[in-house]
Amino acid sequence: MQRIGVFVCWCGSNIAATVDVDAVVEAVKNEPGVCHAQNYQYMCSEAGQGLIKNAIKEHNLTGIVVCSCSPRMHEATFRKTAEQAGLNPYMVEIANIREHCSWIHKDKKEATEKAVILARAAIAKVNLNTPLRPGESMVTKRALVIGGGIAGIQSALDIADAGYPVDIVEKSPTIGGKMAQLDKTFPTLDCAACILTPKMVEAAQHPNINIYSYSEVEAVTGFVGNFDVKIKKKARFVDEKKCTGCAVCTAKCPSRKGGNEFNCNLDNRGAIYIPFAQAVPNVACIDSTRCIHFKTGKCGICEKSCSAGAVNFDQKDEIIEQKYGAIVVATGFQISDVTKFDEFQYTKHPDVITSLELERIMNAAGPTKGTLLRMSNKEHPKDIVFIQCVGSRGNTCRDKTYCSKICCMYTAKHAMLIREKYPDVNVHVFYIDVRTPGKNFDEFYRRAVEQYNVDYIKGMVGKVWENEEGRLTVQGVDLLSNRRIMLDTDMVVLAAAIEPSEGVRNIATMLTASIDTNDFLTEAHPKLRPVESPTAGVFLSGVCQGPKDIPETVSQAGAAAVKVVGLLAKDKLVTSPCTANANELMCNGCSTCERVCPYGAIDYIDKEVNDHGKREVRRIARVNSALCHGCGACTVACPSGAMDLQGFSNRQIMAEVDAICK
Amino acid sequence: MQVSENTENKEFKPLIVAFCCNWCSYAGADLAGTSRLSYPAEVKIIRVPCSCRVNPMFILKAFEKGADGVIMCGCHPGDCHYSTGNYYARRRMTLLFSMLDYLGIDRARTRVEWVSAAEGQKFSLVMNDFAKTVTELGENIKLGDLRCKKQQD
Amino acid sequence: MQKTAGLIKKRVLELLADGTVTKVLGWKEGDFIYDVTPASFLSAQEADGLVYSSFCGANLSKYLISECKALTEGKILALLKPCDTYSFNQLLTEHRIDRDKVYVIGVGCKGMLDIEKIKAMGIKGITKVIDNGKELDIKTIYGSKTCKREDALLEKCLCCKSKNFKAFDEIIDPEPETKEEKADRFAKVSELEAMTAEERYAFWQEQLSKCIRCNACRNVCPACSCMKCVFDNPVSGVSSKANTDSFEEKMFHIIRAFHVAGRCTDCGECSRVCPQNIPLHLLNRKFIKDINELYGEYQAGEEVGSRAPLADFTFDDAEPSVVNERGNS
Amino acid sequence: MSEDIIAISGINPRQCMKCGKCSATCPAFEEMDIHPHQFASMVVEGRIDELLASESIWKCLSCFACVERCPRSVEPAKLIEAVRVSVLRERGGSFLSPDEIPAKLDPELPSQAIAAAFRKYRK
Repeated sequence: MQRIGVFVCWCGSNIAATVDVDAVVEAVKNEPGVCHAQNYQYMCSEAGQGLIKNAIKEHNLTGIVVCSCSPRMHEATFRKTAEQAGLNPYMVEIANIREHCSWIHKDKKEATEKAVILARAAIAKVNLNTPLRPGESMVTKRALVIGGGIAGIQSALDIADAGYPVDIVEKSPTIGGKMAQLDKTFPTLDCAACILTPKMVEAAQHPNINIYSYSEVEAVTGFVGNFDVKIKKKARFVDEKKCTGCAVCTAKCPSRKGGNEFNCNLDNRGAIYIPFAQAVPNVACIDSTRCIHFKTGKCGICEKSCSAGAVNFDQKDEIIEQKYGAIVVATGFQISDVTKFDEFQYTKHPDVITSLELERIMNAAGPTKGTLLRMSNKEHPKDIVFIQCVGSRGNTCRDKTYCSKICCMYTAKHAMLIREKYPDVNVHVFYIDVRTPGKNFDEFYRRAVEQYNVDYIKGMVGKVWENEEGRLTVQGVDLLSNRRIMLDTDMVVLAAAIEPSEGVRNIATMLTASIDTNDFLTEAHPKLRPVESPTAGVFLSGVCQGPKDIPETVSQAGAAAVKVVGLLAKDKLVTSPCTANANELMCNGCSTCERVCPYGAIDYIDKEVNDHGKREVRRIARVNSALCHGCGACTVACPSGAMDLQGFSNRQIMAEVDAICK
Repeated sequence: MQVSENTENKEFKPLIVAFCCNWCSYAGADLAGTSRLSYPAEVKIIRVPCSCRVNPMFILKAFEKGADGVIMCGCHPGDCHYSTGNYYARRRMTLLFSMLDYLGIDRARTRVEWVSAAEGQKFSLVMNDFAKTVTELGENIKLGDLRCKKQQD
Repeated sequence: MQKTAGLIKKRVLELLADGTVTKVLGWKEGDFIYDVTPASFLSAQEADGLVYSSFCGANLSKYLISECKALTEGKILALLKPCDTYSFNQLLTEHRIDRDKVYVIGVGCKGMLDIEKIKAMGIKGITKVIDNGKELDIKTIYGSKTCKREDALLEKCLCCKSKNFKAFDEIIDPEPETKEEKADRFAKVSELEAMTAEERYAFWQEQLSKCIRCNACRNVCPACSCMKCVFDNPVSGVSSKANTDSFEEKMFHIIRAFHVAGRCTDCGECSRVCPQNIPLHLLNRKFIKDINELYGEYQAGEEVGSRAPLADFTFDDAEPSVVNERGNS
Repeated sequence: MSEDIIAISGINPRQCMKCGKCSATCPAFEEMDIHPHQFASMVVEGRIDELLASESIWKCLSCFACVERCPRSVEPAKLIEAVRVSVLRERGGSFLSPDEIPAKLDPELPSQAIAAAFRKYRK
C-alpha cells in the first residue's frame, strides 16, 4: 500500500474562491492510501514546496497528489520538489482543479464536489504508480549526411564548423547535385557555379568532412545516438588518391556513344569521365557498362594514357562500416517523367525540352557552350514557348498533386535571360497561376513582364505538333480573352514537376523514417519540428522534405545542422521513462504493435522465457526506450494486453475511470 | 448556456468522462479554463498522452461504471504530436461507436472531437453541447444491462 | 465424400510412412456419425480412425499453435478446408505458427452440415447422410428422411468464402468454385442495422443474456490465440477475480469482438460451438461490414503479412461521426 | 439543377483549377459559343439554363481529348454529355421501346448504337 500525501493549493483566491479547500482535504483523508492531507495558499511557492518536502519526510510518503493548476504548468515543478525530498519524481500526480474546475464553475458546492472527484482520480492513479527512472544512452559524436547537393553540403559544413566530424555519402561521382547543373539563380541572377563550387571545395578541404562519392548507404541499424551504417563505395576503377584530374583519359576514351547525364544527355561523354570541370572530388570514374575494356577485355587506352597510373580495372566495391550519432537526409529531387505527356511531343521532337535541359543549353559549359540553339538544327530560335505546371497540381495518374514551387520563378528567370541576351526572340509563357511568394520574387516576375515584355498567357497548351515549315505549332487557350491561341514557335520548354529522388523510398525504409504519398519525407511535426523526422536522430534537409528553392534549402540545411549539433553536443541522452513496455510472458509476438509504432521503436527477438516454470523460446516484442516517445498506440493495438505504457498504464487509467464514475 | 437550468430534468445530472490528449485537447481545456469559458461540472477530464492511448476498454469501463456519456478529444488529424496517433484512434473509435450503436446503445452518448490547444472556445462549446445532449437522453443503464435480461416469469 | 476420404487416408499413410510428417491433425468419428471431433494421429494404426465427412466443419488451424510448439522432429500434417486456410494464413501473419513445421493438405469441401439444424428439423437417430446435390438423403434408425441441402448447411458454408486454398503443400480433390449465388453474409447485420435502437438492444439483450461464460467461443476462435488472454491478465485492467466487479462479465463479448476486429476471418466457429446458440458471428460481421464499407474490402487471411485495418489508416478516413450520419439516413 | 448535372456526370466540377487545358485541346473550340473550360464554373454557379441553350453541347464531338488530358479529373466532356442528356431527356418520350428492337436489328448496326439510343431517348 502506498503512503500518499494530498496537497490542496488555494492559488490565492483562484481556486479557494470557488472550491472549498478545507472540504476537499476532509473528503480525501479517508481515501485508500492517503495518510496526510493539507491545503496551502500557494503550493508552488518556496514555502509551499517546503511544506511538501517536510510532509514527505515526516510521513514517509511514497506518493503525492497536488491539487492545483494544470500539470502542463507545474507538474515539472512538483516532480523536482519530490525528487529533492528523496521521492521518485514519477510518484507525483496532479489533480487539475484550477483550469478544469475553479475557473470554469461558479457554484461553490458543484466545484468542490468536482474537485474532490478529480483528487480521487489522481489518488487512485498514484496508488498504482511505480518509481520510474529515465534511461540513458551514449552518443556517437559523428554525423552522416546522405546526399551531396547544396542541402547536404550546407548541413555538413555547419556541423563540421561546430566541431563534429561529418561524412557525406553521394551516389554520383561528384558532389554538387542539381544546383551544379543550373546556369543562373533567381532572383539575383548570379551564376550557380560561382556560388556553389567554393562551397564544394570548402567541404572537400574541411578537416571535419569526409566525402564518400560514388557511394550509397547499404544498411542502417541502431537508433538515435547509435546508428550503425554500412556504406557501399562503388568501384570507380580509378584510384582516388593517384588521379590528378588532368582529364587526359576522358578525352582519349573511344567509347563515346552514351549520353552525358550532367548535360541531360544533350551531348555524349566517354566511358571514363569526370562529370564536370569543377567536380569534387576531381577524379575520373569508369562507367563499366559502357567501357570497351569491360565488354571485350581489350582497349585500355585510359590506362595507357594515365601518367599517374591511377586506372585500376580490378577495383572492387568496398563496404565501409561506421557509427553515427545523427543522420541528415538530403537526397534531393529529380525531374519527373514528362514522356507521359504525349500531347507535348517531348519524345518526338528535339526542340521540346525540359527547363533543366534549357539550363544546360544556356550554360557556358553546356552542350552549346551557352548559345541558345534549337537542338534539331542548331539554329537560332525566333520564338520560344514555356509551358508551366507540366505534371504538377493534378490528380490524375500523370500528375503530382502538389505545386512544384520553383517553376514560376525559374521560368521568369529563363524568359528574362533570353530576352536580355537575344532581344529578337519572342517569349511566351502559358501559365495557370503565377506563384511568387518570397523576398523580391514578385518584383522579379513583374520585371519579366514589364521590362522584358515577356508574353504571359493565362491558359494551358492543349497540344504541340511539327508544322510544314519544320517548326512547332502550339495550340493553346487564353482564358482571359476566351480565345484560342495558335502560335508557331521554334522551341517549347516544359516546366516539369519535381519529385523526390528515386532511391528515397529505400533510404526511408532503412531509417524507418516515414514518407508521404508523394514520397517526400515526413516531418516530426509539420509546424514545430519541420527539420526532424519522426524517427529520433534523423533530420531532413532540402527538397527530400518538400519542394523548395535554394535559399530555403540552405536555411533548412542550417536548421537541420543545428539540431544535429544539439544532439551531438550531449554525451548521453536521457530518455523519458514514460515509454511502452512489453510483458514477456504475455506477448504473442504477433507484430501488431510494430506496425502502429510511428518511431520504429519496436522489434522482435527470440528469447527464452520462464513461464511459471515452463521454459521456452518465444518471439517477443522489445521496445527500444531511446526511440519510444510514449504515445501508446501499441498498447491499444496489442490484443493480449502485454504492451503497456509506463506512467499511463492500463490499470492506472482504469483506476481513474473507476474513481470518476464511482 | 447553463445546463443546470434544464427545467424538464432538473434533478438529473449526467456523468460525463472526457479523454483528452495531452498535447492538444487537454491544453485546449486548459485554455477554456484560462479564458473562463464555462462548461458543466459533470464533465470530468482524464489526461492521456495521445488519443491513440484510449483503449476501447476504458470507454466500456466508464459506461459500465455508470457514465452517461463518453467523449474523446484529440489533436486535429494531421496535427498529432506523435504524427499518426489520432489516425489510429479515429479508426478505433469509429468502429467501436458503430458497434455500440449496433448493440442499441444511443450513439449520441459517444463522441469524438478534434480540439487543438488554441481552441478553448471550441472545447467549451463542445462540452456544453455534449452535456446538453446527454442530459436530454437521461440516465444510461443500457450497456451495463446488456447481459441482464430478466427471466420471464 | 467417401472417395475424398479414401484419398486423404491413403496420402496420410504414405506421408507418415516415408517420414515426411510425424503427426497428423484431422478429424475422428465419435459415437455417432455426426459428432466428429478434431483429433491428432501419431501412427498408421491411429490414423485408421481418421474420417472426412460432411460433419468435419471444425477448423483445425488453431491447434497448430500448440502442436508447432510441441513438435520436436519432422512436420505436422494439417488437413485444411479452403476456408480454414484463411485462419492458417492469419496465424502465419501473426507469427503464431511456423510454416516450416506444417505440411498442409488442402482438402476439397462441398460445404459442411450443421447437426443442430438437422436435429431442429426433427430428424433424429441419424446413421448415414447421402448428399444428392440439392437434397440430402438421411438414413435414420426410424427410416429414411430427406431435407434440402441448403437448410442443413453451416452458416459459414451458406456464404462460402472460396473453394480455393490460400495455403497448401498439396491438394486433394478440390471443388470448383460454386456457380450459384452465395448468400449475402451481411444480410442479418443489415437487417439489425435497419431496426430501431430499441429493437437492436432488445435483440442483443435477449441473445447475450443467454451466455454462460463457458469460454467456448474464445477457446475455438483462431484469432483468440493470445498466450494469455486479457481476461486472464491481472495487469490488463480487465480481468477480475472477484465477483464484485462485473466489468469483464458484462463486456466480454464486445471486448472480444473488438480484439479480433480486422483479424477475424469470419470462420464462424464461435457461433458453431456456442452451447447457447448465440449468433456471435453477427458481432464480428458487423466489424467486417464496417471495415469493408469505410476502409475498403478486407479479408483477413487472404494473404500472409497483410496489414490489418486497425493497424492502418489513411489521411482521409471517415470521421467517427459517420456512425451518426449513417444511422440517420 | 446543378446537382442533376453533377449526379448524371459523376463529376465534381469544384475540382477544376481553371487551367484551360480542355479548351486548349478541344478540336471544336472555334465552333463553340461556350467553351469547355467554362462548363465547370458554370455548373458550379448554377448557370445551367445557359448551358442547356448553348450550341456547344451539339458541337462537342465527344472525342474525349479533354477527358484524357484534364489534370484535375474534371473531364469536361462528361459534363457536356450530362447537359446534352438533360436536354434530350427533357424533349422526352420514349423514342424507342424494347418491343421495337427486333424489327430494327441490322447486322451492320453496332450494338452500341442501340444502347446509346436507349440512353439518349428514354425518360
